Amino acid sequence: MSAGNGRELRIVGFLCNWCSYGGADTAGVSRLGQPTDLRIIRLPCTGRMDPLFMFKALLSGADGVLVSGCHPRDCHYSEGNFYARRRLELAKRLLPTLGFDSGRFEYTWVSASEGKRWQQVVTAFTEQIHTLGPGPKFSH
Amino acid sequence: MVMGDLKFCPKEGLSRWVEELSREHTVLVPQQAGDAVEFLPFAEGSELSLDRQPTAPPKKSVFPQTETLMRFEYQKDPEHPDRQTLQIKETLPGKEKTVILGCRPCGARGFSVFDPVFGQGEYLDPYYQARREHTVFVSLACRHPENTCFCNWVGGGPADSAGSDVLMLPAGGGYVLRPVTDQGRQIVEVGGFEDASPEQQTEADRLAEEAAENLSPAPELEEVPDKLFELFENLDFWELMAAKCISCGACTYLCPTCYCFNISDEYSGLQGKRIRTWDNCMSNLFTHEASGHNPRPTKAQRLRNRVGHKFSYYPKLHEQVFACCGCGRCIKSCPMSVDIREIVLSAKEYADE
Amino acid sequence: MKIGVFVCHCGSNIAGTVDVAGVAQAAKNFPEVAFATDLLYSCSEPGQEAIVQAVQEHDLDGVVVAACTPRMHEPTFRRAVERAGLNRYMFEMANIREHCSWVGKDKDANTRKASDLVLQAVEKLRFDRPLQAKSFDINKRVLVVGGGVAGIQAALDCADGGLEVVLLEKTSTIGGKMAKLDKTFPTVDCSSCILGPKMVDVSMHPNITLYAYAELESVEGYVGNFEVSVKKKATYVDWDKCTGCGLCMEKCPSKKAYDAFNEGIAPTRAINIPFPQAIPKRAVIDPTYCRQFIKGKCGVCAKVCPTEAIDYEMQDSFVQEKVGAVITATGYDLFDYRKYGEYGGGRYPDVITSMQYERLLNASGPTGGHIQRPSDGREPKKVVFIQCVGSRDKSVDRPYCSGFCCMYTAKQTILTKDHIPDSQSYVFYMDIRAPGKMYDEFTRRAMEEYGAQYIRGRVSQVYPYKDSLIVRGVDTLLGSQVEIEADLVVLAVGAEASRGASELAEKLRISYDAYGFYMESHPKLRPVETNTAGVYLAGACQGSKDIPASVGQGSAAAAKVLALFSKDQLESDPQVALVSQARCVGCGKCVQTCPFGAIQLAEDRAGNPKAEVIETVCQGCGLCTVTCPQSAIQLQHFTDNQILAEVNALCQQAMEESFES
Amino acid sequence: MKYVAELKAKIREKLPELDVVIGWKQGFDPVHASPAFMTTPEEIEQLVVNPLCVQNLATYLPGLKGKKVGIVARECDTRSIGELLQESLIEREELTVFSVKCPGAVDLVKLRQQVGDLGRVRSISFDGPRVTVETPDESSSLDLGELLPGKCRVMAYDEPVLADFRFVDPDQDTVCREEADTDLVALEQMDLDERFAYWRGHLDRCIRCYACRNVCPMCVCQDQCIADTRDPHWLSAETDVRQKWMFQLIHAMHLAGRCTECGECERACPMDIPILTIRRKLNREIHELFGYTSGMDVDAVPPLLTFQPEEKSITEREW
Repeated sequence: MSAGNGRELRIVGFLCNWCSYGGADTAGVSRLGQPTDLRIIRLPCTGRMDPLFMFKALLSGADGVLVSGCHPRDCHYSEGNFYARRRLELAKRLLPTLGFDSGRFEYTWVSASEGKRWQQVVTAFTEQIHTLGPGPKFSH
Repeated sequence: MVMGDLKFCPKEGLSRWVEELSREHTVLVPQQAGDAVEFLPFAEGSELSLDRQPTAPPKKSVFPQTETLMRFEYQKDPEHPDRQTLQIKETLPGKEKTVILGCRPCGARGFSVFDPVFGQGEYLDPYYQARREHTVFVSLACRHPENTCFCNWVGGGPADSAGSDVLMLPAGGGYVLRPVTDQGRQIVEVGGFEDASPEQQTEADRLAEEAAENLSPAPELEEVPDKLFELFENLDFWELMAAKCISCGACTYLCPTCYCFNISDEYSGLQGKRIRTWDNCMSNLFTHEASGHNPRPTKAQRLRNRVGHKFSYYPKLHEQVFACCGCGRCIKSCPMSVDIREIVLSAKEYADE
Repeated sequence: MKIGVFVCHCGSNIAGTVDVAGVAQAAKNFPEVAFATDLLYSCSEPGQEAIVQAVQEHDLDGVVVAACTPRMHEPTFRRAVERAGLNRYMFEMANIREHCSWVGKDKDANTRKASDLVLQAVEKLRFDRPLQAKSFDINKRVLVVGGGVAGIQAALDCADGGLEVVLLEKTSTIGGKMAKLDKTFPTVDCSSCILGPKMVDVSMHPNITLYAYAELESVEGYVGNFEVSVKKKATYVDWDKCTGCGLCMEKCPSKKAYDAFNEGIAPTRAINIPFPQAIPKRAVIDPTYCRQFIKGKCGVCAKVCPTEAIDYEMQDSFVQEKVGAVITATGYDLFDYRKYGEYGGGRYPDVITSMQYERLLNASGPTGGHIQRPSDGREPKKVVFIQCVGSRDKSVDRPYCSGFCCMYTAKQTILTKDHIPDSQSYVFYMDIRAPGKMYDEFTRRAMEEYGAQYIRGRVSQVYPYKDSLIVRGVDTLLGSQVEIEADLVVLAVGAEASRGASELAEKLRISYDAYGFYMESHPKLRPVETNTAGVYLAGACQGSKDIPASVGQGSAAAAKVLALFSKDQLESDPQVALVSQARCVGCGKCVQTCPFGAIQLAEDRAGNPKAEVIETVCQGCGLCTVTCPQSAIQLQHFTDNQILAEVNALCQQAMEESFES
Repeated sequence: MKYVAELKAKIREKLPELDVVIGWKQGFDPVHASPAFMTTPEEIEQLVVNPLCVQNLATYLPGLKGKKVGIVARECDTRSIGELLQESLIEREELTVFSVKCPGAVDLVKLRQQVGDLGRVRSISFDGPRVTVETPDESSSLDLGELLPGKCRVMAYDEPVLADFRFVDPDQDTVCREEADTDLVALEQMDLDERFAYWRGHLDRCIRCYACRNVCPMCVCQDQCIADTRDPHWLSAETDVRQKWMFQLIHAMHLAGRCTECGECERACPMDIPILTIRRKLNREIHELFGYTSGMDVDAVPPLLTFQPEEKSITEREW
């Protein structure tokens, strides 16, 4: 079930272990169907999310990057997502200057109990990437 | 020189010649990109930028910044995944001819420093050889030496033909083309040019002489290799010389004679390639050893290597030839205006004291 | 490196929508994979055994299991690879169940995805390194937050087990909600008779330090070594001197203070001991009502106090405690009955909450156990109970069932009949939820023996009529409208998360759900653990619960703490930050951002500043790794190279396209 | 500049207490100035201050930690010094700042566009806003304002961030001024595909010499930069444009909230790649998000090393 037009695009997700990875698990346990484009990389915390991973993925051919962590104030490590929010917001704002649609990258917060929200996020983001189409490529 | 060898290419005939050449060959010509001038493949509509010395020399056409030495792939036996075989694929450069047109004599001369290392003697580098053999240099003699030019220090000159296949000498609103090699002769023939007139030849010679006169006189450098050698342990001297150096690689990567390289393997899944990339003795990592030890931990030691290599170690190994073509790019491209001439002269004077 | 890949069917859970054998076959062609197979249930004993055997037979250096979420079985498989002789960190899991087979419908797409996830795990594993845990000492004291029945039980069990316990209670006495109840279902035994002795045990126990009228200010540290700051709120009475004689309360001229213990059904004095069995039995001045505070003069209590315990100048004070574990037992609060305007709660005095009704029923309550209408003190003859007030109702954002209201309503109808034999109770209900030992029998007794009339349907309106109330509702079984003229209406209010629960959770770094109830580590298998090591849950803070369940959880949490403290040392998680001394430039940015103070600047032998990680303090969040521009500090097991390997694995196709260029 | 004599006198006076004073001297030709490391009175005599003194000398300071260093700095250079101090990369006690009123600066690329090859310039002189350039072929009179580097057009610095001694000519005006960032505006007028092609094209020229990094006063990692390592292996040794682009992003992100927009990266680039634009964009966003300007307050906390539980300027996406 790739969103819409059949062909899968490559979406890389970075999820914190404690909230969003658990939220994605909850969605799974509840059998909340989702598009299959996304592949998830587990991080301990969004504080571990170097925005450069996002740039690296986009420059390596990923079509979209999604980061999800604990809601602000709920970070397992107290402050990781607070730092992440600043770093990621800044990185997102740089994207258009480089020629990437800022919609290719989103960050959000999904708690371990929010399986439904995770389903919504994945579905909406996948649709968004399919609307944007494949990312810019470095064909030679 | 055989009469009839010299042809005249009017200014407006140049691009036709280049177009003609580009049918059969890749022709790299200086073109403006940003404010830099680079050697880029000629394509329809390309504008030649011949007035300025190109920002980068044509080095990479023969000695690319990344040379794939081989490709390899692991092949697994699906029944026994623990058994795998390694397949290696050769990646020698093709035999298509490349013409580099519009480089300066110093840029072509640079390869004469490469040749003893990669193309002569016991160890031959097939990648270098293949490219070198199939590259033709059409050099443009300089009319106006720049403040940074010092080709005359190292045996070159504004109309030096060493390393070139054809020399283009400005004259009479065009160029007198002087083939230097047989390859050069063939290239010139493609243009179907008329013979250069005696007046044109005279003017070309006159302009070349004028240009040579405009260079500041070359100092005597005979003793420099030994003197630099003597200064090897004198770190105070090198610290003084290197104080403003920021250890970047602009000088080496833009140098027509710097040839140091590094070899590394890059993988993706079961495939990989072994690549050779330019290296840079100004970088801390250049001699960083696996143990963590670095015999050249500071920029002073690294600058010492760069100058020493060019003006001492190389000439001692290779018949007193300096590993420098005097193009001056290291000086003008240095963000901090480090001047290799000043260092060489300081070394000479220091030893004199 | 030789990697083994094991792809789990999980019965049909994975195999139903993923070609498991195909994934295993594909894995054979992944770099350094020397063995790959599929397993029916990899977590089962034979499954684990197969992994152990394969490691030994094929001399594997690392294992990838593609199965369920690592949050479930990573520890299981780590133990298995350890049994096989490998370091437990030479293991990666690919989540092809929760993140793949259960959420995608297309088998081909799922299979491709599962394959990618296995490749990703393999590529990460290639950068895994054996990690060794370090041991550290633990402080065998436990903090229990909340002195309701769950907290009391947890505190007593821990204390009986030989642990020192610090018990924190927000109000001036322990006992919680249970202390307010009259009787308990389904035995109808007296609440304070069974709770009272436990409260006394707490006060008498040599291992328990009780801080009542106190709150948790802050928590630092980690499992085994927490440092907590306790805020002792100002009581304006020196509790070391106060004997609880009650003379102050008797003489206090301010008689209109809100009585929280009695749910506001009658006023109390500005200086107050909530009930005679309070533990500790100490007075507290409520400055919002006290004349000394409002008008600046009075001082009656100070004059009459025989021990001169009154101190109007008292300030909040703070105590630091060091503990090794925390049990949160912060209970619940009641739904605000005013949110249903149609029931008239808060507007009509004779519409009251079930807890207010408990206080009317209770012999130690303001009416001495006589049921009297708040409006006129008359004994009600017709009492209407409305259930699910703030339960199972999305319109008030309370979609969950509070679980105990059906039972206490049945109990209250029985007690009503006991108190007023000629009374009649009516219960409007949605469904009867009575799934406990003797529970359903109990609700039947209420109907059959005590004649409570149960009407299946919702109430649409309550309005006053003469000196009574008309309750208009619907009987869905009869399909007709019902109107009952009631003397008293009791709203069975549901449970909601304790006020301030989320703030406490943030201090403890534990998760909570959308309603503020704390998240357990696993809903079935780890019901009293949280995802923060050393923090446990007991009672209704995790979700609405009745007394037996709360007590059970209190004991369970205590058992977890006792098990934790059965060792003298704990092993620290080696997935912590590690500094490359050679690459650190000593800029100190990591020190600045570390939320735990786990990094300090030290000097190397040459006197250069270098970051240094205190391994037992580091929690492994990785914030420092991102902060360090030269990546000199790396979170082990989540290093840059490991995450880059995963990124590259996922982008390999696109990369390979350009690789050929 | 009239104050140069006074400046030299002050440096001579302070030199005995200092290990070295960094300033500028005439470089290898008329249009190039070069950093001068002054340790003797004779070397002080060679000191010059003019619009050709373009190098931000603050870049040398972290490498001289532990020494008593004097530095001649323009107002904008002191912003870099402020940032270095804020990050404890240098010590205030070790530092003596000789702050000079900036005489303006010449962007050599712009000069070349006006007069042709700089290697042929015989002389250059300054008279207020007039610049006279002599080549063997002609003499040109130019307006200094037209030659200013882009960085002098986006922020105005009247006063230094910090100074121990201040040198100003009485009639001297501030040359730099705050105007719209034309480079950025031009870039933002392109559509996304054009911007992608713009960077691909420009960055393809990069020779990975890392002059941009090494000249940057804020690049504190220097020899430990992750661009050069295999552990972590952020970049491969290949010279495809992706590696070059990734490096620029590494540099830019590591400078986020720290870059003082001295423009040295772009000036140093021998291939004329407009890399300062990326850093300016980040700085603009940082200012918008956090109201923060790097280097201006030695006691401030850089925005990416702190946070607010409620970020007023960040509007998170609703799903």
